[in-house]
Amino acid sequence: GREAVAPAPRVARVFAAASLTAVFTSLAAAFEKEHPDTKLDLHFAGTPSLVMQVQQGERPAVFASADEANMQKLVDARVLVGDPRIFASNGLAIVVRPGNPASIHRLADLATPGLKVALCGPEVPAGRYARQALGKAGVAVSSVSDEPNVKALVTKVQLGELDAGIVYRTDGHGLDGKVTLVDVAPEHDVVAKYPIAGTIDAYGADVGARFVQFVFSPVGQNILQSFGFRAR
Amino acid sequence: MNLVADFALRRGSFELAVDLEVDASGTVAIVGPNGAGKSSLLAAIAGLLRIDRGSLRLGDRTLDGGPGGTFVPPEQRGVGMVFQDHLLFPHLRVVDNVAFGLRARGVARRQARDEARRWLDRVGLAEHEGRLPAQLSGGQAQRVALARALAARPSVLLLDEPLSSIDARTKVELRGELRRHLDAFAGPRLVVTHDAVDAFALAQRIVVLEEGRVVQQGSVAEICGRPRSRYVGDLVGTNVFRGVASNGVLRLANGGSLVVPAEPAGEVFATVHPRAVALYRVRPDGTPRNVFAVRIVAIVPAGDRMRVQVDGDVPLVAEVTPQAVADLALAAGGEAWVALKATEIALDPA
Amino acid sequence: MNLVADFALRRGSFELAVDLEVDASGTVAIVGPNGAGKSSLLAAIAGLLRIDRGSLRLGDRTLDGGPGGTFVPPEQRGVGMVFQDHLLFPHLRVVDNVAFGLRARGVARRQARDEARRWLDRVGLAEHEGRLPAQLSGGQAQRVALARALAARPSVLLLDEPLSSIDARTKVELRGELRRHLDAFAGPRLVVTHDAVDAFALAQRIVVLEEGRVVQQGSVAEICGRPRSRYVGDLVGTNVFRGVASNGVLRLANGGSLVVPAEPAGEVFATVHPRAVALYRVRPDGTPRNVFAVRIVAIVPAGDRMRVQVDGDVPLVAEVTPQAVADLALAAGGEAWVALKATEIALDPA
Amino acid sequence: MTTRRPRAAIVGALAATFAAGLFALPLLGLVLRAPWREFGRQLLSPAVGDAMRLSLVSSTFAVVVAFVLGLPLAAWLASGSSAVRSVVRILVMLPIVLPPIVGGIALLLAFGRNGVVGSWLRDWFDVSLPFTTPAVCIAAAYMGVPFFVLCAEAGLRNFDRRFVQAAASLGAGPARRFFFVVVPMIAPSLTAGALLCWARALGEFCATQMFAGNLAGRTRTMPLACSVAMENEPDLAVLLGLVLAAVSAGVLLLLRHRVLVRP
Amino acid sequence: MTTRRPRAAIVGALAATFAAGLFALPLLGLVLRAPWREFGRQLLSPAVGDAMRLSLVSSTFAVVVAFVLGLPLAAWLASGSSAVRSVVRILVMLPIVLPPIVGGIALLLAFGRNGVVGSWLRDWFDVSLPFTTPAVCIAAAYMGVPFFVLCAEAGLRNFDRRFVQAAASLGAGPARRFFFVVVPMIAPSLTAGALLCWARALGEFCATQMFAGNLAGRTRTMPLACSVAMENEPDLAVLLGLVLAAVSAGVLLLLRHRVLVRP
Ligand SMILES: Nc1ncnc2c1ncn2[C@@H]1O[C@H](COP(=O)(O)OP(=O)(O)OP(=O)(O)O)[C@@H](O)[C@H]1O
Ligand SMILES: Nc1ncnc2c1ncn2[C@@H]1O[C@H](COP(=O)(O)OP(=O)(O)OP(=O)(O)O)[C@@H](O)[C@H]1O
Ligand SMILES: [Mg+2]
Ligand SMILES: [Mg+2]
Repeated sequence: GREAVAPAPRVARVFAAASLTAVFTSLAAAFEKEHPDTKLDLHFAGTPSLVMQVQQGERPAVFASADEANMQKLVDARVLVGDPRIFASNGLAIVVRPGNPASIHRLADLATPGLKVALCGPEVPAGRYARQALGKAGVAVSSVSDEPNVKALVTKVQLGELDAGIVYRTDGHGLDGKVTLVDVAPEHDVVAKYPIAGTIDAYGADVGARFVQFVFSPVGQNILQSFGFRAR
Repeated sequence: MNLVADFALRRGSFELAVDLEVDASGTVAIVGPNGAGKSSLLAAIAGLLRIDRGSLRLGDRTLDGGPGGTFVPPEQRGVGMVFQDHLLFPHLRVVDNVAFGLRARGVARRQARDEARRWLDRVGLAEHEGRLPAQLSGGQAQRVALARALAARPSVLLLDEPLSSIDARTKVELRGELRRHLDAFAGPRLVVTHDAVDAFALAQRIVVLEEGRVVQQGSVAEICGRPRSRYVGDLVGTNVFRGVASNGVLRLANGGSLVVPAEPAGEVFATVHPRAVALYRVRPDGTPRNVFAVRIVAIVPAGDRMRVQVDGDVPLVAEVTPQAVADLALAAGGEAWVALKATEIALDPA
Repeated sequence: MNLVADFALRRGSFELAVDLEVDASGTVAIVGPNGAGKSSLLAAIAGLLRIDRGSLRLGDRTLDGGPGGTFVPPEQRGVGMVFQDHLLFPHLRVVDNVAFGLRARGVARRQARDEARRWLDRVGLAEHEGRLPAQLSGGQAQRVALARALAARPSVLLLDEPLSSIDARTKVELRGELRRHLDAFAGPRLVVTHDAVDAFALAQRIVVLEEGRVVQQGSVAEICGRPRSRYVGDLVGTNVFRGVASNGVLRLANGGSLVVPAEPAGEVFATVHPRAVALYRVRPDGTPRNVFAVRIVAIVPAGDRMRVQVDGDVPLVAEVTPQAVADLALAAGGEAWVALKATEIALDPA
Repeated sequence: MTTRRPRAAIVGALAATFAAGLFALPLLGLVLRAPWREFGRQLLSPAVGDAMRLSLVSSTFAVVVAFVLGLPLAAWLASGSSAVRSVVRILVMLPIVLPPIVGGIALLLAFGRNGVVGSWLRDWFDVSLPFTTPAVCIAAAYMGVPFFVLCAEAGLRNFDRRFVQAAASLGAGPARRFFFVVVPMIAPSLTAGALLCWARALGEFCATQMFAGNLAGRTRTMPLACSVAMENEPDLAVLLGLVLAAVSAGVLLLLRHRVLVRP
Repeated sequence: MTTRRPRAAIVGALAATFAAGLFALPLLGLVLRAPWREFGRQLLSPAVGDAMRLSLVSSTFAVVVAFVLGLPLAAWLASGSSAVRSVVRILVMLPIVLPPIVGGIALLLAFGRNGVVGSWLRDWFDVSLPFTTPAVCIAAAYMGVPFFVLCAEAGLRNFDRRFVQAAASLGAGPARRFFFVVVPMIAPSLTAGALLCWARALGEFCATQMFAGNLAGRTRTMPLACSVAMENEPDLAVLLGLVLAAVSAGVLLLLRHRVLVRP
């Protein structure tokens, strides 16, 4: 038999949307520091993939979604413990080349002829929100591509393939100097909400519950803000 | 242990149908024209071709009972086979090619290699053991193929033209070596060859296959003495014709005719020894009843005589002295007259 | 257009070094033991092997000037080659194999096929034109290879054992056909063969290659009359020994010795015609100065005589009548005595 | 020509069946789950038609590139065993190893507006590749051709050079030798390579997305349509995957009698 | 044995160079752009080490599966040309064609907790595959083995059966014939197939992410680590892609003298 040197840490699995990768990695590290007897297994993927995995029987202790529509599918499937709660929100920003050479300051500037602009696809939350914002501002933009995720969009702006695009405010994180973000005016902005919940029959549900608490705690909310998220 | 091959098989439009019994008392030479089915016969015995009808038995074991019947797979038949195109394994060194059969029967690698080396020595290739087959000459490859087949300790030997690319010098030795091996071999052994000398030197019995059928078989002496087809005649170096004889005239299949003895009549084989064929520069007057003009195709030394191959109404081979060739100034492409005494033509009912 | 081959090349540990001039006046037969370099010589002439030294010229064109020199690629040399292992293209039907060379020189497909069919007819395979090479027998494949080489309208012919798997019947015809073709051919032509009959029937000149060197060359008559090595002796059916003669005794390389005429002395070739070798059941008393016991290796019919191959201090071939074989009850494996008159041994300085 | 097979052969047969089962099973899962009622409608919808057409065009382009550029490269790789060849072979293999998204970035860096070749294309021809159909084709070729090159190289290495010599002795120059002797004789390897290249190009989407973007009718291939559908209706994504699979299976079955089964 | 090459050969050489260039160029772009200062640190970081190890393990597993299961399957596919074989061949090819994410869903549907096999595994053995290292291996095999099967089949189809007959006549049973004659003689095809399988498994991430998840240290392979980095620091993602490429190039160069270059 194997001798246990230290009591095995209690483990909980956390599913989080890919766009939460950076911040949840930080949150988990802080949480584990605070609770040394626990360990969080973080799994990042696109929210639809996460949903599919839960539908196929996976039971994470924590499920953090990038939008409410996807979370709703789990609500409908009756696999959540309690109701999902919004733990953070995000705003839109225009991503432009470093130093903003094309002088883009408003959504309306995106309609400038000759400018190569792309949005996320309308199926993707970021794309949906961007279109809503453009609608509010009354601007018609021809997107050269329906980007599948914001990172692909940011990368293309960074590489100079695109002159601008609409992304989340948080997407500038870690890219100082490589792209510039211009906030969308509050009157046009669309707020993206991030819900979180636990699933039933999950292994390590108690650890999961404590992690959710931690996310809502001031420490957690501070970390979220440091990554550019707005507190709920 | 007798090998009884009474079967038929098809390959495309070709049909091989044989009824053959090979006992272990001597070596059998299979001879016959190209495409006669010699290799196919060996392949069927080895289990590489399935038979379509009849059966193939070795001793009291049925090797192939025809479709739906017993079929002993090749690896359990214990045959040693030399393939016409050698089929040496290109990725194995010569010594490992020869050792392959021993390894397959479970002999340890070292021992198998040692035995393989002894075989290579016997075929005169001891120093080539480390080469890959691609680094051998044609004759060397053939010798390796022979060594590989013999080394596998088979109980039936099937050699398909095992000496066709061997040089004259080595052939004399290898033939002796092979002859000794064959004579000491306990099971049935078949050698396919196109070389009369090989057939006569190696085998006690000769089976002639033509167009998928056995047309003649017998001891070496029988075959030489009474060839039963033009092919066998060419093989043993005698002129043979088949035709219909009546009233002392033999009508040949190709249209020519010969004056022959009156008896027997009907379908006959006519044999004429080349020595009995005389050649002249100008039309001879004399007793020979068959005199006709021919064209000389080739002149080839044979021992201390010259064989002159002529073409005309009746294609023939004449055997004359080198002196005669010189005196008559015979040359390939030239013209000549043939005289052939009717009494020199031996007739046998077909 | 003369072919001048004065070059050396290495293949592994083997070195071929020849100095040879082949004119277009006749066919040259290349003979020699396995691994002598015959195929390598043809490959070099065809441009499939590069030479390491010297040069290879055809008429006033340098085909291969050695490393760094001119090199005419094989497809521009206009050679027609029969490979020892045929190398028929497995994916092409027989007729397209034969037409390949014509197609390569730009002949229209239909015309090339027609011409190919004529060639197939000449080698007796007209009805097989639609087959794939895998569906041919060994001899049939060889004939296709021959047809393919000849059909390409080459200006140099290189035939590597073109008749080795041809049956006796067809060989007689094909040899005649080939002989006519070779005689009418305008360029240099080389035929490699292990068969003395082929060499004598097809070629006017014979080049003997041993261990990568030309050891003898000359007309057919010269080679037959004065074989210069044991290999050539075996090829032409004569006993040849090399040794040192002094005071009427010839010491052979392998240790045996023979009583011989007193002249010449020194390094000599000794030739003994098989007819001069007499065999006895018991030790004979008489004039022959060389009498020794031997073991009989094989007895092979040769024309109307029998050739008895014996082994002992001096390996020999004796030619006797079938009657003698019967009377003396000679058989392979048995013992006998050889008597050989010193005067029957012809000596030539080496 | 048959031989009966003993034990070893049975083990082999079991393994083969098991392997086939392993491939069939996941597919069975998909087939069971797919919303088949939708199948016909999706198959005929113009958006799916566009995506399918684009997929087929780009993957066929990849196969063409494979033969035009990949085959000579394979021939060179097979013609020796120098260190340079090893390095180039690895270079050719890297698009397979690289995570496709990195592959897409690599393509942008090379052929993008500011890329090594891209900026040159822009300055001289005023051409910008990203977000265009040609970009889809390039991505397909970049991801698919390496498979062809390695397969073809293997075929060429197994090829007995003496047949080339025979052809040369018959007067055939390099081109004729290659196309009339080598290519037909290694056809199985080329076919396999072309199939792999085609299939891989057909299934590729990460690199395409990065390099060519995702614009319906212009750069949205089937796999992209599938990943788009994944966002809202995963079932539809599965269905689109199956449509892609069905169409490619259909193409392969059609080709079967012409290419795959040889006389 | 050399022959000088004329025009056709020059065209070939140009095409080969161009092709090699096309593969080298994007890579060059990556190499130029990567934050090399970071390279050493990343290479040695434990997270990257874990991911690299997992990638190597799972892709090697795929190669093992290729030989154990894929080879018999290839042998069966090559042994005839029936319609059944065509269907199975297509089945084997589908994982290549399917968008990887659909492939992942397929795996989940088959081996997931509620899947065809998965539920049976759970009920009988209390084993759940998804989100475990074995799941990574299965995903790698599922995506990689088809490449091996098709390559091996091509090699087997090119193989001259008469050598098998020769071996049989020497007393070698089916197993010995296969392993001592067929396998060594088609080694180039098997090597190419194994390389493609390995490389594809190494680069795979969509299906893995779907089926095995993206858990650090347990199921996060290099391509997954790369996609995670893509969310954090895109430059790091490129670097990780290059680390993966470099390590696999290193492995290939090490193997070169043992496997790829034959005597
Ligand atoms: N795979 C095949 N398909 C169709 N016909 C074939 C096949 N193999 C051989 N044949 C034909 O069967 C006949 C017999 O061939 P086989 O090889 O047995 O002849 P063989 O007597 O050995 O001739 P050779 O002396 O030329 O070697 C030939 O006519 C040949 O063309
Ligand atoms: N690729 C090679 N590498 C090394 N040695 C070789 C190679 N090919 C042939 N050899 C050797 O070169 C020598 C000459 O071979 P070649 O094929 O020219 O002989 P050959 O005279 O044609 O013999 P054969 O009568 O048996 O056909 C042989 O000893 C052979 O083993
Ligand atoms: Mg044969
Ligand atoms: Mg040779």
